[in-house]
Amino acid sequence: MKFVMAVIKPHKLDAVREALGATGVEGMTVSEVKGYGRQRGQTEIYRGAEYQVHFLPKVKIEIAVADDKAAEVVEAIQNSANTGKIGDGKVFVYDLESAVRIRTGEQNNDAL
Amino acid sequence: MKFVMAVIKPHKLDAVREALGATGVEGMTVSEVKGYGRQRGQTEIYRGAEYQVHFLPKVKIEIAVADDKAAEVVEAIQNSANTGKIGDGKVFVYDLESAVRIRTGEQNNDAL
Amino acid sequence: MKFVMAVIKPHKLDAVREALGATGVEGMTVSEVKGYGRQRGQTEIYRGAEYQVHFLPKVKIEIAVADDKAAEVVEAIQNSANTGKIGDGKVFVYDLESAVRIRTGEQNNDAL
Amino acid sequence: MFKFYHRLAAPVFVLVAAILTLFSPDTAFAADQLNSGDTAWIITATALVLFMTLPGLALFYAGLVRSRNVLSVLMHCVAIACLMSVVWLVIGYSLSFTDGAGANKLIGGFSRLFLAGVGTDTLSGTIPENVFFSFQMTFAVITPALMVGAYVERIKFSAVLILSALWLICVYAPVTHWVWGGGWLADMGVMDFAGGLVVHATAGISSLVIVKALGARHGFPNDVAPPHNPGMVAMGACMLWVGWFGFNGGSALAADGAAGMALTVTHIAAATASLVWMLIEWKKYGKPSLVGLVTGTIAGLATITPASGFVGPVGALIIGVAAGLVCFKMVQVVKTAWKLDDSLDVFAVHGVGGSLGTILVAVLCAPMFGGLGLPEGATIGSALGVQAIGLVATIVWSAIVTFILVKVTAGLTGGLRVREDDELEGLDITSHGETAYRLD
Amino acid sequence: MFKFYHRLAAPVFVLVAAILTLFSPDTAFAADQLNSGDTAWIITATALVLFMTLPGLALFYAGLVRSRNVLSVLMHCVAIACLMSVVWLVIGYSLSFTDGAGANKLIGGFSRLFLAGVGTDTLSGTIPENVFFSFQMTFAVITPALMVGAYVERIKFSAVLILSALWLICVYAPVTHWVWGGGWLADMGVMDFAGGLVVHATAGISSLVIVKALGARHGFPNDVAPPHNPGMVAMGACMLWVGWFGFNGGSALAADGAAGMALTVTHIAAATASLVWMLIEWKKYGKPSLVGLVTGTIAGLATITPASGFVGPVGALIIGVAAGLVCFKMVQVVKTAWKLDDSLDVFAVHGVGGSLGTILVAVLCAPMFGGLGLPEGATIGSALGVQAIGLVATIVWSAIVTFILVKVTAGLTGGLRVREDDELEGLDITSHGETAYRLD
Amino acid sequence: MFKFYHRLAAPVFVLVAAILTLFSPDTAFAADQLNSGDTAWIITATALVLFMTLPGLALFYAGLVRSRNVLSVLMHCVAIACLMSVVWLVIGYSLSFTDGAGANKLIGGFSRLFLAGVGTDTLSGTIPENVFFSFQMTFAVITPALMVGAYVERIKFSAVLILSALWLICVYAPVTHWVWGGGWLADMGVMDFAGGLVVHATAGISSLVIVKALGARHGFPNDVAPPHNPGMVAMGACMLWVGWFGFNGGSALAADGAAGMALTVTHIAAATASLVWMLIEWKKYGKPSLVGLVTGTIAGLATITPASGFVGPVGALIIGVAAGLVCFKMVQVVKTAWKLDDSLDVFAVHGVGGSLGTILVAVLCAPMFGGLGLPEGATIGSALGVQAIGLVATIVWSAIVTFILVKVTAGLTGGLRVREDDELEGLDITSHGETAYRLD
Ligand SMILES: Nc1ncnc2c1ncn2[C@@H]1O[C@H](COP(=O)(O)OP(=O)(O)O)[C@@H](O)[C@H]1O
Ligand SMILES: Nc1ncnc2c1ncn2[C@@H]1O[C@H](COP(=O)(O)OP(=O)(O)O)[C@@H](O)[C@H]1O
Ligand SMILES: Nc1ncnc2c1ncn2[C@@H]1O[C@H](COP(=O)(O)OP(=O)(O)O)[C@@H](O)[C@H]1O
Repeated sequence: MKFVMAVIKPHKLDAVREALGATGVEGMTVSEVKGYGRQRGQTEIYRGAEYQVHFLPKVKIEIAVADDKAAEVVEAIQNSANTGKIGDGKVFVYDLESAVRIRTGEQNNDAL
Repeated sequence: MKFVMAVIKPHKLDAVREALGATGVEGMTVSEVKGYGRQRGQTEIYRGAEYQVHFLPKVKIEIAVADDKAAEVVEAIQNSANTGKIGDGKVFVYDLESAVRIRTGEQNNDAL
Repeated sequence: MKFVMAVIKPHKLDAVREALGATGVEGMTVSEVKGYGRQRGQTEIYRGAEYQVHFLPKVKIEIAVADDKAAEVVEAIQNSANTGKIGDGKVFVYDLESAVRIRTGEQNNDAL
Repeated sequence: MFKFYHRLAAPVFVLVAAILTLFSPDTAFAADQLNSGDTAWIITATALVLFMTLPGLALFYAGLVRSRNVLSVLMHCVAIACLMSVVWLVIGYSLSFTDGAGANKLIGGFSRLFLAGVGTDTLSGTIPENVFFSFQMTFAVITPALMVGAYVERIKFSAVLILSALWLICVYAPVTHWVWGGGWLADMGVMDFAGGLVVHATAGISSLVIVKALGARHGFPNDVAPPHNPGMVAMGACMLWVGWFGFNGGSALAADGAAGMALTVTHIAAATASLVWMLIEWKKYGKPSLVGLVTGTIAGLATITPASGFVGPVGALIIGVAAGLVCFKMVQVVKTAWKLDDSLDVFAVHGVGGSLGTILVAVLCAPMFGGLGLPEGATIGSALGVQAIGLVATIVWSAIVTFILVKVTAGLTGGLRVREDDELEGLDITSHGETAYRLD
Repeated sequence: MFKFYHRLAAPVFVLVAAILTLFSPDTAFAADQLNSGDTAWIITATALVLFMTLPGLALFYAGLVRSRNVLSVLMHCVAIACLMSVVWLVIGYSLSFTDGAGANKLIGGFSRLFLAGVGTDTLSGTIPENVFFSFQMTFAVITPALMVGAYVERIKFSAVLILSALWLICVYAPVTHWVWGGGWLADMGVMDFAGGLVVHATAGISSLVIVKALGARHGFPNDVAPPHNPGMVAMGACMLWVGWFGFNGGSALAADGAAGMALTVTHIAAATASLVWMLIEWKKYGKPSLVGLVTGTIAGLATITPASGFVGPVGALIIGVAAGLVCFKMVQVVKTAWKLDDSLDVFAVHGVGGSLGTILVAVLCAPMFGGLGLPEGATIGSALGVQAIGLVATIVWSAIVTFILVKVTAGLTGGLRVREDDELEGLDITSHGETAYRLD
Repeated sequence: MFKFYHRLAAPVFVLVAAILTLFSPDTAFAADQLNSGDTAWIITATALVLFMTLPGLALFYAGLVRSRNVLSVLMHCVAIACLMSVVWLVIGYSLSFTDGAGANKLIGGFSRLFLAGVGTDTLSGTIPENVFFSFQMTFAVITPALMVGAYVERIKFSAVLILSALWLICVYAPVTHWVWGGGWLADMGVMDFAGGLVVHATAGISSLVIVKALGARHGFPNDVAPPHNPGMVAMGACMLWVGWFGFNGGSALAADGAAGMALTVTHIAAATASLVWMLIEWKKYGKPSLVGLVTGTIAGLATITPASGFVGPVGALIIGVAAGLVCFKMVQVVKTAWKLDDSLDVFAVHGVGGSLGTILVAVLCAPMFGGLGLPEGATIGSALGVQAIGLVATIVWSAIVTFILVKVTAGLTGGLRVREDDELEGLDITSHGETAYRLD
């Protein structure tokens, strides 16, 4: 199995969720994160003083998938999260050794 | 070493923490996440309008362990987090290449 | 590529960010987590009752780097996050199979 | 803390007045005496009604939107409060409460622009006119602010300011003059103690018109975000409740049993409507919610508003029940049947509530319902007629004029809506450059 | 804004009255005059005391629980406020403040059910009776709401409503009649200016009884969650402090030096107790906490309440110190020694504070302590006796009756507690279907 | 609820007084009558001004810091409120408002320590002296609390308490006596209706002196954290606005047209300054922010404060515009040009605003600007002179004395600042052992 981890713009979450649903992904885990990158931070101005906000709000999506679905999933995310603007984020893939469904004890692909 | 990542129901955290302590796990990192899966979201009703909340609150636990302890840790989580109800979550395991304890610079197993 | 994941003390984030910048790291993803470890929790006292807070606020930093930069990055984190006090945290490294930049579709090292 | 020469003068004045009165039957003279108790209460009521908007209503609404639009909603409410206050001073008050000479049946005149001619000694009944001006100003502030609930999460900030200012002058001021300023509805003896027509009906109807032109939020109806902070909603609702004592109780313009009764029935109607709403939810969905409970509170308060000076405690119970049942139903109708994204239910709660109370008062003011009595010479039937005329006139005027003002505003702002990206990213950062919660 | 015929009439009235009085020594007549200043203050005080519960107490308590139960606590407070208001109108007020004829020493009668016979002109002293009714209603609202702190995070919502309503009728109304309604304790001349017995002792004792039957929260004592939002706790405490000016100052039922002194000593006692609590923590734990500081505030306010109309500033300082020391100690005793999960310390802060003040007033009202004087013909000793009797009677009655009511409620609701899963998952989602913070 | 014998007595009294007065021209006598309406309003104003600090100012400031210092800021405000109240009772009030005999031009005496000799019947003008004491106490509470904004996020809690207490006695009390207590500035006829000099100038100047000694926050100016919760800032600002009605309106010490006018101009100035600040931001940065809008509100309120009893609505508009322009500019100057980390802009908003209003009033009180008139025998020129002298004296005294007090405090606390680690980790956990948000 593969573990796909994507960092996207928060307001793209719904789009990505739907795209993933379309590829038959059954589940995912999402968390709010802050991103630092090319996009640089935004500057917010309070009372005329500029505050350099280095970290921007992003959403992290984690999906465990069967090996053969990985490519498709990555592509789905890429297409649905893309705004063409800097800061769209990344998709990372790494190897997943095992998975278990707590409720049933099912293993690996059956657990997803 | 292995890296164990589990997604569980929030109110099971204390139980899991204790179970892990029993297996001699010295440390873990926990974060609040939102989960999407078979459990589907809950619908919350405000002023009679139904809101489909796609993501449910979950807790993510990350534990780096020595290879030989991995199985035991997974089992401990599985047993302590299980409510038998859909949405109990998953345990994922993948390979951990190295670990360092910042304070001392100790490496790998010594760092855990 | 490697995926470096570090757990540090929250108020060390700025120092680490700068240290990483110095090593030429272009981006990172940060999230607030709660840590459990040797440091044990802190006890907070409200109305004379002691509350054992098992989990302490920590910050998690995730950085995808080219293989050859990994060591340097780990070291940078270690030096900049070190206070010499228990609870400074850990740095974990594992293998990263692929990376994609959503905006451009660039792959792997080019995506970082 | 500065010593006023008139400080010393005042008592003498009172006494001289007293003496004179002993020998003169001219009660009008007596009526023109400042009553410090009445003044104390109306100054306090002014603070209470301002408190309803700032921060009461602002929090109530801000808690109902999603976290990326919280600040924009607060901004709408505070900025409206500021702008309306200035507009009220410049022209609103004069158009509403001065004599419009020939046009007086329809609109007031210009004699009080910038509060001209009002000093510290100018009285309005038993209180200083500057206090009456300020008390009324807080009504002029909250009415356009109520409409914020209709267009949150998607409107341009510039449109909010322009539309609100025009609306105050073209919709609020005339209707206020009709009902409270000696206009044609006042002549007919319409009953609107604290603003069922003037405040809630105008704002409710206008909200629908705005929503129609503005369009729904992205994702409506199935995929809009639930309230981000129900606790904030409840906090705001509680402040509205407390402030409403000033709104309805202060409308007696005196510290007496009429104010006390207004306060009493206001409280009872609010409590009753809250419980009714709670029970409906409990029965219908199995769980009573906090947002539902306090929405019932506001429905009860809006509904009792026009009636608060005319009904008794039993009438308040009836109004509370009616408010809960009808407003709950209408919330569904607007969103489900009419498919209108009146986002925070301004029409269903305020428009419907205010209208409902405007009609019910004609019946419940009757002594048989423990009411304080029908207007002299009126029957329930005749009163119903007058109330209906008042309601229809208010609805028609509000709808037509708001329709025009929306067009004008859209023209001036190049469209009422923000860009869709900005709507998705949230108005806080895109319109105001701020982030609401930075809890790290 | 509606014109009242009596608006004009009023002044004439006053003057006619004045003239008559010039020739008649009948001061009773004078006493029956409406005083607009007194009325203005008591209407305001009514708003202030409502503000104590909504949102003051609600926020104070909500901040002390964990985030998954915030909304349930707010819901308890708001729903109690609504239900108690209706119960008060229907029967509570009548039982408390009307003449109970034969049973008058123990309980009032039914002559004021639904506020029957009270119009805009019915007076109670120098204020309208409807204002007195409303002012008292806010006391009837906050007292059961205080008990929320005892049973948070584990009780069924239905049990909250049923228990509170029964309690208002069976515990609160009788004790109120004894002390303020002309009952046997009033006859004995017991001193309870604003509710040390009536409000704080009854609520405090009853809380312990409820907790005993309900049981502790999962994880108590070692593993319950700390306050989720101390800032919210402080905000609520500040609102309680401000509102308490109406609670104690309003209990003078006039806008005069007695009200002013009550307000002064209330403020001083609150400030002093806060500082004492802060210093104890600083010394004992090395760090003074915000939650501790404001808990001291509430302890000081509860303790001065019964004494606020009888002691002077120096007495207030003494009461403040005593409140800080004793209540701090009792919080430990209840949780550590008695092992009772009176979750938010209702007994230790309100029960103990109110009782402490009830006793101290007998001493501190003496002129030698700068007090305003003992009741006519009383000595410190005799006063102490009367206060002790009042306290014991209140404690016994509250304990026994609450014990029975808890049994009844448990029967009606099939057990007071929610299922353990639901307790763990949190009452917000399981009882009310809502989520408190959605900050994404 | 306790019956007072004097309750009955009062009315008789009034009437007897009335009769007597009919035959006596002694108006002084009349002036010594209690006026229940004035009393009702000033008691209410006292509650409103306390509300400004608790929780208004506390929330306003707490929202502007980062989340790890929220509780420390709230703690500062609440603890200062408690300590200042006690200090005010013990000595502050007496030094400020009693006759200092030989030294009276400079400072008051000791005749009112612990409020000695003040009973329920002691009057101050037409209100009880205990009410005047309490009203003034709320001013003594908020003034040192304003300075919290200067030293947040890095100061030791012990230093806050010591410095504030010393400051109240050595800076606030004398200046209050000069201006309001019959001291030399009062003799010169300086105009400071509600505290431009006494409150805002003293606090603003002293803030700069403290900041100079304390040093800037870690990361200043480029890397300090932005406000963690602008919504909380707005909530606090709204409460300050509402409370300010009591601050300025209450300073009339009566419920009359003077109070009404003070309230009116206060509101107009606040609204205008808010809009001006908003427009400047909109033009300069492209986006109007909520924090900016409400900062303008506070600037307007601070600036109108000294003038609120002397100018008319038009003057209020002018003051509002001036406040927005000047204070906005000064915020930049202090942080960018002077490089002083007056963290929450106490000097730029309060110090500058209060000073600006103190000067402008000399011009705008003139009838030609719709003002209520110059002091008897004064010309705009002469008035300007007097105001300037008052301002300079206040600045010099505040600066010099605060400089000394800071040194003393630093000595007693072993340095004003917390350890750098603690500053980075945040004061909530390191100074108070608490965590502000636990939303899991
Ligand atoms: N090397 C990296 N490791 C981990 N996360 C990264 C890395 N680089 C970027 N990110 C994440 O991706 C987000 C977007 O990256 P950024 O460089 O700003 O824009 P883009 O992806 O368009 O090049 C960042 O905010 C950060 O959260
Ligand atoms: N493929 C997946 N990848 C990552 N996380 C997943 C995946 N599937 C489920 N999860 C996580 O596990 C949680 C529980 O899964 P769900 O299917 O709802 O119930 P169950 O685990 O009982 O089958 C989800 O809320 C989500 O957080
Ligand atoms: N085995 C582990 N797996 C994952 N995270 C861990 C593990 N052990 C410790 N951590 C993280 O590192 C943090 C610091 O560890 P701790 O043992 O407290 O101090 P130190 O790193 O100085 O030994 C913990 O709070 C936790 O977040």
